[in-house]
Amino acid sequence: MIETSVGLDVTVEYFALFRSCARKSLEKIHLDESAPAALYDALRARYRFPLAKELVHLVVNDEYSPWDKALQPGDRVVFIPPVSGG
Amino acid sequence: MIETSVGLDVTVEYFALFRSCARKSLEKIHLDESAPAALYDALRARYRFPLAKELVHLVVNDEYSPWDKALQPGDRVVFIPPVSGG
Amino acid sequence: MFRLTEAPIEIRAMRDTLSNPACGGFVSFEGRVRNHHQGSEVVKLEYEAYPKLAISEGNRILAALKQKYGLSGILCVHRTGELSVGEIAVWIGAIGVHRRECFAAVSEAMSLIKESVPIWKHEWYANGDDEWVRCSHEHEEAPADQVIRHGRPPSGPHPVATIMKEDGRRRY
Amino acid sequence: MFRLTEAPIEIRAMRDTLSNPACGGFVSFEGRVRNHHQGSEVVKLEYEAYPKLAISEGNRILAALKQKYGLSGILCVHRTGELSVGEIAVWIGAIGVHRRECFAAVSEAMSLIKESVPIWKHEWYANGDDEWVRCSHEHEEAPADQVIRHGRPPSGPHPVATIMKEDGRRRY
Repeated sequence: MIETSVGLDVTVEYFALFRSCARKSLEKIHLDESAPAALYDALRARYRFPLAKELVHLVVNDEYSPWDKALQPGDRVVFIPPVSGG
Repeated sequence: MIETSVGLDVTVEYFALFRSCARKSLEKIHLDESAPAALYDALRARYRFPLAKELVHLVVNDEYSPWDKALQPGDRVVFIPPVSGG
Repeated sequence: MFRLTEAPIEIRAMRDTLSNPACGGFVSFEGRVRNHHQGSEVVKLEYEAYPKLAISEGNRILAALKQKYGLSGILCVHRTGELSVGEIAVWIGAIGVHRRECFAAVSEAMSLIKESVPIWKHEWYANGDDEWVRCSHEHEEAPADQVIRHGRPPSGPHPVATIMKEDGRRRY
Repeated sequence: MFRLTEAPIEIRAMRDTLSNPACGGFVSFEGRVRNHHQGSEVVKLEYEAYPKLAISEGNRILAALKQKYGLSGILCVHRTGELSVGEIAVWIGAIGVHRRECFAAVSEAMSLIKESVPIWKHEWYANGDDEWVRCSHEHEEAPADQVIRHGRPPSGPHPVATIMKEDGRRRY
């Protein structure tokens, strides 16, 4: 067998508004590129997230991360909508 | 009978430091003049109050009063040492 | 709104008094008896109040703060008599729609009560000394807002705060 | 120091955790569920958390404040799951030698937790609508001190506070 994919697999977890939109808490996703922004844009289009990327924070493996971070295979990714605790 | 006194009688109540110095909570005092400052000076000398008048507040009939208020017969007078609640 | 009590302060009862389903914010302060005062071990402590004036002065302060900060409620209870280390000497709570106003009101209430409500602390120390404590142990604090001191004697602003500043914690 | 709980918050247990005979000052804040949100009657309310990040971010905030204000202790508990009107959604308490530091720390803790701890409020209204609440109802507040935001993403300061300022309480 020949592996033609040059992409990577990550796990995406959804909370709050994004969980409501995606109607799931977690899924594995195969990416063709490692940019988190591309992943967000794809999910935003798929699930109609009502938030521009500028309003959202990126968390990778339970830590806040900059948007220019390259995702690695096996990463757990969470997009954080505006919080409202308290 | 001829009343020779031109003074007035007041009640003085003592709290906290002043009660400790005077070793009493209350006494009636006959005054020759109506100035509260004169009363304080007399009590300070008698009971060795360790506080100058400038550190003390005057209360007459349960209300803070200015030191230039003239005392009236029957007034209840309290001198207030610096407070330390809380 | 301002009370004196010889019995231990029951927090739950105080909190329950300040309850309003329209108010999201509740702030409380407890002043607890410490085991030391300027390096001396405290073995006994009593608070003495001039009850009638303490209540009227305390109520004046709380009413002014309630109005100033648009609170739904503000309450203060101060102990009198003998207290043990760790016991609550004073409790202040406020509820309101906005939490910042609650914080400001409770903080300011404590400052003003320490300044002008006729309550005195008498401490006994391990070395046998005792003293009528002259002022708060937090004498480094800035004076509270002057604006609500309208109940003061007509001869001018109440000088207690100024005296505390200058003298710190002198003992008699 | 930062905890999440699905059970009602027990004030007494929290208070008992913050006890130190050397500390005279104790300040606490309770955020209570209100019966309305921008004029709409709230009939149901849930908080959802991202537990692992909420706890690490909450602990980072509290540890920084404890150091900044020289506190003896600071503690925060936040509810998750469904809550009723009047219940405590969040409790923060601090003890220290000086009360001003306690007031400042608790107030700042609440601001920072509202800004950056991943917890979300979901409200259902009497008219049948529901929303993931976008930000605190106290959007008029000044931003909290920037100095302790060192745990933020390396791309720059956490923009949540700024977004809240600009957008107020938009619904999705």
